[in-house]
Amino acid sequence: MADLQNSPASVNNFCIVAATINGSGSQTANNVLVRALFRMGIPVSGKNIFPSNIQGLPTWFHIRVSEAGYVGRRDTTEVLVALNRSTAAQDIASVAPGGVVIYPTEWKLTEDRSDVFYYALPVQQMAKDSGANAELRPYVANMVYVGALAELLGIDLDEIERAISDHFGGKKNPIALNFGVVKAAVEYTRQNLPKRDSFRVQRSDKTAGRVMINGNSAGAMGAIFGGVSVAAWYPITPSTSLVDALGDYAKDLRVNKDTDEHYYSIVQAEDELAAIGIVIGAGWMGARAMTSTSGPGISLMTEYLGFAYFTDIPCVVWDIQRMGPSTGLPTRTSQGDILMAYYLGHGDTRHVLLLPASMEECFEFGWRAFDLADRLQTPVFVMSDLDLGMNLWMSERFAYPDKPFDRGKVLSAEDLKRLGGFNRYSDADDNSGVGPRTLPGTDHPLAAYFVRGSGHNAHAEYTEKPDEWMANLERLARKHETARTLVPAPVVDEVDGAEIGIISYGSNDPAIREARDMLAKAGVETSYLRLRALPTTKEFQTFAAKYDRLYVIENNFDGQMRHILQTEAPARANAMRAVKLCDGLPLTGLWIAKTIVSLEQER
Amino acid sequence: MADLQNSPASVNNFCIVAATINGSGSQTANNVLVRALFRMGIPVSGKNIFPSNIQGLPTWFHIRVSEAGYVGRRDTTEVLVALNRSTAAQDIASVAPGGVVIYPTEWKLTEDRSDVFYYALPVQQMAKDSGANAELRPYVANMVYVGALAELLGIDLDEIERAISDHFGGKKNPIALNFGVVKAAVEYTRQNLPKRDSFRVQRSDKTAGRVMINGNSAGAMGAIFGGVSVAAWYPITPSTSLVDALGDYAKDLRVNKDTDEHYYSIVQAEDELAAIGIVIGAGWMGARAMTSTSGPGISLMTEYLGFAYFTDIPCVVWDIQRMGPSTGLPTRTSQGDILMAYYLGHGDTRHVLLLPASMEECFEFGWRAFDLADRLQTPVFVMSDLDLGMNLWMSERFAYPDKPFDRGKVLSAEDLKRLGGFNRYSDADDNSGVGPRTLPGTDHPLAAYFVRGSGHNAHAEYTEKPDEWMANLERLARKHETARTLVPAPVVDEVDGAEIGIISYGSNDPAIREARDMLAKAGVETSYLRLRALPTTKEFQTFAAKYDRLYVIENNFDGQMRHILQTEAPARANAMRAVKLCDGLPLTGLWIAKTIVSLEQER
Amino acid sequence: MDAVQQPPVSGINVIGLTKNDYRGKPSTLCKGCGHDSISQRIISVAYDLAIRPQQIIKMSGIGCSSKTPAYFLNQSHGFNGLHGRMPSAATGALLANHTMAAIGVSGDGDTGSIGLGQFKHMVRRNLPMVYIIENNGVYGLTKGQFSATADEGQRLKYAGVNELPAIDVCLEALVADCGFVARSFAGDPRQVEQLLKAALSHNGTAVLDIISPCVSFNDHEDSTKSYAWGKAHEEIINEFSFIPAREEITVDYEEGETVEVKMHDGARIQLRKLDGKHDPRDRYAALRLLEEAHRSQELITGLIYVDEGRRSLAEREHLSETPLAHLTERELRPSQAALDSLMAELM
Amino acid sequence: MDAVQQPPVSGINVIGLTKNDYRGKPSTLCKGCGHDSISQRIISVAYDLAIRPQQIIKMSGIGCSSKTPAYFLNQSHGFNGLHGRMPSAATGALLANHTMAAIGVSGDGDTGSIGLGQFKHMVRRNLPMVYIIENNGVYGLTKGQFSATADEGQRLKYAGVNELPAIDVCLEALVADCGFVARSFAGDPRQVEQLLKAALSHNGTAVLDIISPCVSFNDHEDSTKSYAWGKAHEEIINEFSFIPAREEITVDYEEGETVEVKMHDGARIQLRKLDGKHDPRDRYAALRLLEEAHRSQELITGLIYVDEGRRSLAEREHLSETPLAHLTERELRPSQAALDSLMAELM
Ligand SMILES: Cc1ncc(C[n+]2csc(CCOP(=O)(O)OP(=O)(O)O)c2C)c(N)n1
Ligand SMILES: Cc1ncc(C[n+]2csc(CCOP(=O)(O)OP(=O)(O)O)c2C)c(N)n1
Ligand code: SF4
Ligand code: SF4
Ligand SMILES: [Mg+2]
Ligand SMILES: [Mg+2]
Repeated sequence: MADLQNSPASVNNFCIVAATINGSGSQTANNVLVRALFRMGIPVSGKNIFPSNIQGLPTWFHIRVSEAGYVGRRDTTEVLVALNRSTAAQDIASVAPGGVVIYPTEWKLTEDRSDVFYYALPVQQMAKDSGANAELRPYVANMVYVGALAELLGIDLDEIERAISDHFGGKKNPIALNFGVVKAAVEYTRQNLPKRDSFRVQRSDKTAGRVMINGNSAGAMGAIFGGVSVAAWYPITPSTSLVDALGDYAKDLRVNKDTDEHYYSIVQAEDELAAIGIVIGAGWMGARAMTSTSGPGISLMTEYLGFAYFTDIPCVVWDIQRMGPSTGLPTRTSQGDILMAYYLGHGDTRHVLLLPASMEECFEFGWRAFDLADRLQTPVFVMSDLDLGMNLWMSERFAYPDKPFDRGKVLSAEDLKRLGGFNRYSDADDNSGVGPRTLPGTDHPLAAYFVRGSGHNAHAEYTEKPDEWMANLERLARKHETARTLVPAPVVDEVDGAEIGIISYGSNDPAIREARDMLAKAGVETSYLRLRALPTTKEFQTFAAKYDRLYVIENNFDGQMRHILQTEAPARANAMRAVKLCDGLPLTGLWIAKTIVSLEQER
Repeated sequence: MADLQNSPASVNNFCIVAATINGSGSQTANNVLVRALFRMGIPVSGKNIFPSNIQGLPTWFHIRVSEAGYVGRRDTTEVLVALNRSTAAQDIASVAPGGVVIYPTEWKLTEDRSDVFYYALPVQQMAKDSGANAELRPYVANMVYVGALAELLGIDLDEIERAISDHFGGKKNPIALNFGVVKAAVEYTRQNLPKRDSFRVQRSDKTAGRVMINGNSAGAMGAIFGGVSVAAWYPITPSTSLVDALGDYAKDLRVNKDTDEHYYSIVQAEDELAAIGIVIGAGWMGARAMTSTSGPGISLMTEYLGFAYFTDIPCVVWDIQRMGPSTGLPTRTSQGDILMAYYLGHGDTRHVLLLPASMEECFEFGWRAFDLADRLQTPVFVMSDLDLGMNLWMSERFAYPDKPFDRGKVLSAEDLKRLGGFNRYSDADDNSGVGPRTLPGTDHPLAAYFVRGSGHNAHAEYTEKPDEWMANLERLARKHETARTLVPAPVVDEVDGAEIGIISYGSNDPAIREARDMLAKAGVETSYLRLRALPTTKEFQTFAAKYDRLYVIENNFDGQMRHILQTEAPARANAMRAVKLCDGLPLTGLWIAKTIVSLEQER
Repeated sequence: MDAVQQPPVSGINVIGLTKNDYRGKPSTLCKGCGHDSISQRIISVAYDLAIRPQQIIKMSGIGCSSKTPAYFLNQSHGFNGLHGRMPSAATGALLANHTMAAIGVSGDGDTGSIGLGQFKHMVRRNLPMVYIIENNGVYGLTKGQFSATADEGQRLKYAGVNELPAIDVCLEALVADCGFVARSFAGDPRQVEQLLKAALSHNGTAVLDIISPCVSFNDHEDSTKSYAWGKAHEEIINEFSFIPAREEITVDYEEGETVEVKMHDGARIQLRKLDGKHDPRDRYAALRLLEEAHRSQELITGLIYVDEGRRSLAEREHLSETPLAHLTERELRPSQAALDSLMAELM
Repeated sequence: MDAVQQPPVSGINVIGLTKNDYRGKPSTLCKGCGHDSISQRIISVAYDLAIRPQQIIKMSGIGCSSKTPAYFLNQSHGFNGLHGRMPSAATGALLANHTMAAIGVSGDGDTGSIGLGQFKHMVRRNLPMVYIIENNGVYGLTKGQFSATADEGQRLKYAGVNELPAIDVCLEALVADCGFVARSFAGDPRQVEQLLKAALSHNGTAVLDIISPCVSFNDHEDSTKSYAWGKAHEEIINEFSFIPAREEITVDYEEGETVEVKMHDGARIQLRKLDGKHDPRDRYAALRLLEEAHRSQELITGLIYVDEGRRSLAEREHLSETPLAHLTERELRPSQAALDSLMAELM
């Protein structure tokens, strides 16, 4: 329907795509551009669509500038930097009419599209002229397009120089070398490539006080402020960079510079079965322990996480979701692990899941997860994804934690003296489903108890008695109800007179905001509930009861969250419709808006 | 409500419970009794409620005789054989008024219940007198209660002798020794223990042509007739006996007596990760391959089964469900792995599950699973449980497979010559979601293809392309729809005018039959749909649409199947109510009937 | 519950605890099981060394052997984890509190089959703990299948003949750079206690392989002869329904001596106790020793290899003196200022 | 796709195939990666030995190394399984068809870290396959973390200093009773091809540990000096965004010789090629050899141990001559009569 379209491309509103070969060093150039634009006050986002190998395959970096502040993926390309010969044809074909194509003169390309503007630069020649040694030329070559874009779009050169200098930590030579290439490219463009297209940027004030970061760094930072002291992991894309960041922050913030004492330990385990075992052992001992992994790792952690659930051991598990099933697409995003994580483990299990949708939430849930895990004495999952975790996002500055650590029900030797004992798995005091625990080492003859994944009663003794067994399952069910009252409530935005309720979670948020604006323009009002956790809370029930049609928007194939919500609100199960796509890319506002409209028309 | 009760105990209608210590050899005695009763033409079932250790803990063996043919668990005990001092008090307390207590004179028990009939026998003395060597005395002592029960209840001595002789494979000495003790006990009882209670058995004709077997043996037999040739496993209760039986049958039926060639291979792997890897490797190579495990094993198989799902490799997985979460109660039954198995694996996965409810179905699904797996090129789960798998059930004789092997879409070298090639993951020919496969070794230059858990297109080439990725997921979704048309349809028993629809599956069936009779007597008519597989079929949709209230009966805590059905028929989600219990014991008819009635009254 | 009751004892040790304070719940293992005698040794040693039970954690996997931590040191926290995955949990526990002493109990299946990978990597990290393998060559709790340490050619009624070479857990530990490798026999109280004491004083992974006969799952030759314990029998019932009570097997022999021990099934094993001639500091000699024993089908008992030189995991990690598990918000949560400067870097 | 293209060659072998018939898809590995040269060796050897591609299965786990089966023998079925779990899939495949020859390619992480347990148990079963470990001491595909075979004390820019002792996969194979243990260097075509041919003719598990330098993940000392490749750099970007093109490292040295090889990062390794003096039939000599090399930080190359004596898995299993995968309903489904008699036993 004609009404639905991307806001017309223009000043501060278009998408630059740099199509390169991975391993060629273009990331530096892309980051310099993003940072420069950001510092010009223009809302911007950077998404890297990269292959699952190390060198030689196609990579696309999407830089979206949006005065309106839309940072979700935009499904049109207005400005293409074509540096990958092998994909040039499709890349150029994908450019929107009126768009821009920048490419190396050396290609001797026949410029066969009349509806786009071509700009050819002697990329290799300029790299040669830069004076860089042969090995580094392909790397500095990327600075050529930085310069060309700067000139053509009007990106502030000082900001670019600043970004380059930050990038190289102020080191003179590399700054001089790279910025030299940029300036040469600017000069060349000015002399030889008169501006013909209509795209440009201009300073704005939309990013003041904001930061740019990726979700894995934000989550790691959150974990540090949440008091993580033991992390065990096994490398896997796209979660590796979370643990890398954790290590970087820990080195700065958790080492006693005088004594070289480390107030943390990060262990690269031999695999994920061991990683989660380490985390659970540490959680039992009383440390705040976490791991970060992705789908295949969660699959391998299934048995031990079921154990922790059943033995009431706190820990935090980050799942940076990538595309499954199986090895799937390791470098593409998805929300495909929701069902598995929620029900993870044999026997009756339902876990606590946090669903961050922004950098702020990656940080906040990063620390809050530990309070929840300790309070509920259970594994807490933080379900991020590759788009959130590895891409560059604009964000408000993070808010310092608003409350001290909550270690939950932990009894000291003094408590035991006072109480004359304790029942590990009894919640008699508050029916919260959580019993008191003691940490190993607690200096009292009655402190010890025995952890086992087999049947146990309120006193942590082995049992096969049907009534004791049932009592324990009922306690765990009470805990699940308690979780509903403790997890972050959904964020709800209701519009009077809207008949449509949109329900979603996680990284879909920016695209949904954009879609709702498009729909509103097209006269379709929508209310929106963004889940921030499972189990669901009362706010969800209220919202679900209120709207005639409920569209559950997800970046997976089966509509996994919808399946869970249908069991949480059976009376509304039939009103819930799946708006789902699973192609490895973040959802776009336009696709969401179009899909909802067509589903509305089907009625 | 007064109307609901077990049919009053009387002739051929009561439950014998032998309370012993495990490792004491009472199983022989129990099996002899079951077999003798069975051969007297009386419907009988034997359920062993045993502990998770090897020697010294309490064990209860339930022998139910039921002229009416109810073989589910009966929740009253009419005749108790008390041989375990440590549980004697509770055991005796559990006997129904008017019931019988048999115990060893040596206990010097004070017979303090006036509403039961006590019979004391000099058990140890008789074992001594038997002439058995000291080590074996505790074992033969069990024959004492066989004799006492024979005399008191009127069990045919010839049948007992025959059962003993079968048990010991016709070997003279043990038969003489054991039957000698039986006769002595009969004699002693006749002389010293005049019959006072009202329980007895009498010959009937209800078991003619039937057999007695356990589900693990039936399933193993089915697998043999289904053509299994590779089995890999790791020991775990209660699934071990399935592989043991498989080995026994294979030795008899699959060894070339002349050449000693084995037409099978059974490998005890180092763990479940390896077991399933072996099975999947064999399935890829073209063998009919299976494993048998229980909850913890399924958890460990998660990653590889997701791989097989995504690479279209056929295999069969038996899950003999035991009580979870975690190690849980290894020797107690449950239906707690339904949700996990259905959604097993990260990313979007929904598997094919078969749900046997009887010995016939354990056998039938045992062979049919391989045809389904080959036809659908996917793992097929057979969800049995400890009650079905390890307990003794009456059954019709098994029907010989009604169709030849279906190996599905397998291309030979000749086919390839004719076709000039093939597309491994294209279902263009029939849109079934299943593509043609070749087996390694196929002698044609175009036979080879490359199996990978990463993104692949219709030609089995690596891809990260969004459209090719989606096309493959859509193909797998088509396969799931095809599965609906191929899996065993539900068994439906509809009653005119019934407002209540009962939905259940698996080992709950006998208890449900009994419950429906009780309800009918109480004036509550019910229709009944027994699921025999997931995904659901059209019959389920019809049934779900038809009844006002749908009671989903399960032996787990969360009502797992109900959750799945609510997503399969969202319009009826709210009509589905959970009738669930999860105490480690098989459901009883009385509990089911009472629960449904009280839920009906709540309305 | 009809279980092995332990006779009470009088007397107190230097920290004022009686031996009873070191006991556990009544064992539910089979009468005469080697595992129970090992539990008794742990109790005695802990009592003799006057260890504070609160300073110990008991770790185990799954199996009859792995149940035993419930049967000793009631006043110590216990963690009965997953089958074959105890080493990882122990690693996490000791990282979180490096001041605790850990006693791990595993079985040959738990360590040699499903757990081999975690076992090797634990040794490689030199996790400071006493790791006991109660080695009976079978899966006891699942009723008598062969484990990876069963001897090639061995015959069991249930499992038939073992076609695979045995894994030598001592050799595996040694090549994984283990700093303490020893072997003993459950029925040799003196040696087991000596080695336990040495292991407890070792700073790093101390692997103690203790041959511990399973009384229940071996071929009752005798009984089968007099007694038709045939296939028909097994087919009908799904468990070994009868476990005759057995006596514990004990031995007493001197350094340098070799004894032949008759197992419950009539099978025989050769034990050779090391003497002064063997230098346990020579890794290479230890390798040769095990290789020769491997050939001569002997089981070497005693301290096979020791190297105090390796840094333990805790040391390598530069762990703070205060256990990580005891750190408070003060050490763990950076300041507002720290957050501000992190934010500044990202603007 | 911009990938390593292989020059076409002329000439046909005795079964009438050209070398091209043994090639695979274009490699997508980094230029100069040692793994690619190993793929070339496999292609040459298969061509020289005139192996029917249809008689081969290619097995692998996950990693850059495990991708390589896609880059050779296009006409052979390939199975790129799960990380560390290839041995089990290979076991199933060869049980199902024992007439196939299997070439497995794994990495040091795939085999030494996550896969150590399956690797050891495969060797123990003596699964008849050539098992190649393309050993670079790092996790290539996940960008440069240490694997379990990295040398203690080694330093990588990404991963810092490796604090753990290296696992020697040859030693691990040896103590697991492997019947063929060899080591080579990816840049030594002659030796790699010799050993590949020997391995292919071995009936049982043939472990071939091939040192295969990773050109991408090591410390570019040079560049960092001239070029601020510092922490700030890494923080901003989540991948090593720039992989300079490298030359493959090759060596050529004689039996008995020792050469020092300079890695891309300037680090040096010592290779010593075995000569006639070493008797590869002496398991004990092999142990000593590896133990000494371990001490002297040398890498022994050549055939370290061979024992043709062990029965392979297929033999132990008494597999029917016809592969199980090819058996038909005739052999596999018992008759109605058989079912009847089974039923009769149960009445
Ligand atoms: C994942 C998993 N697989 C299988 C089992 C079943 N299981 C329990 S104990 C055991 C073997 C124990 O053998 P071992 O470690 O030698 O101990 P033992 O009983 O002989 O002392 C097995 C396979 C389990 N508990 N968990
Ligand atoms: C279960 C699982 N965990 C983690 C990963 C991520 N991963 C892919 S390759 C790899 C390491 C590969 O290292 P190596 O085997 O040495 O191969 P290389 O790339 O060095 O050749 C890892 C950890 C995975 N694919 N699966
Ligand atoms: S089965 Fe064997 S190992 Fe287990 S308790 Fe009995 S004797 Fe011990
Ligand atoms: S990263 Fe290393 S191992 Fe992987 S392809 Fe590149 S050079 Fe080879
Ligand atoms: Mg054992
Ligand atoms: Mg590697």
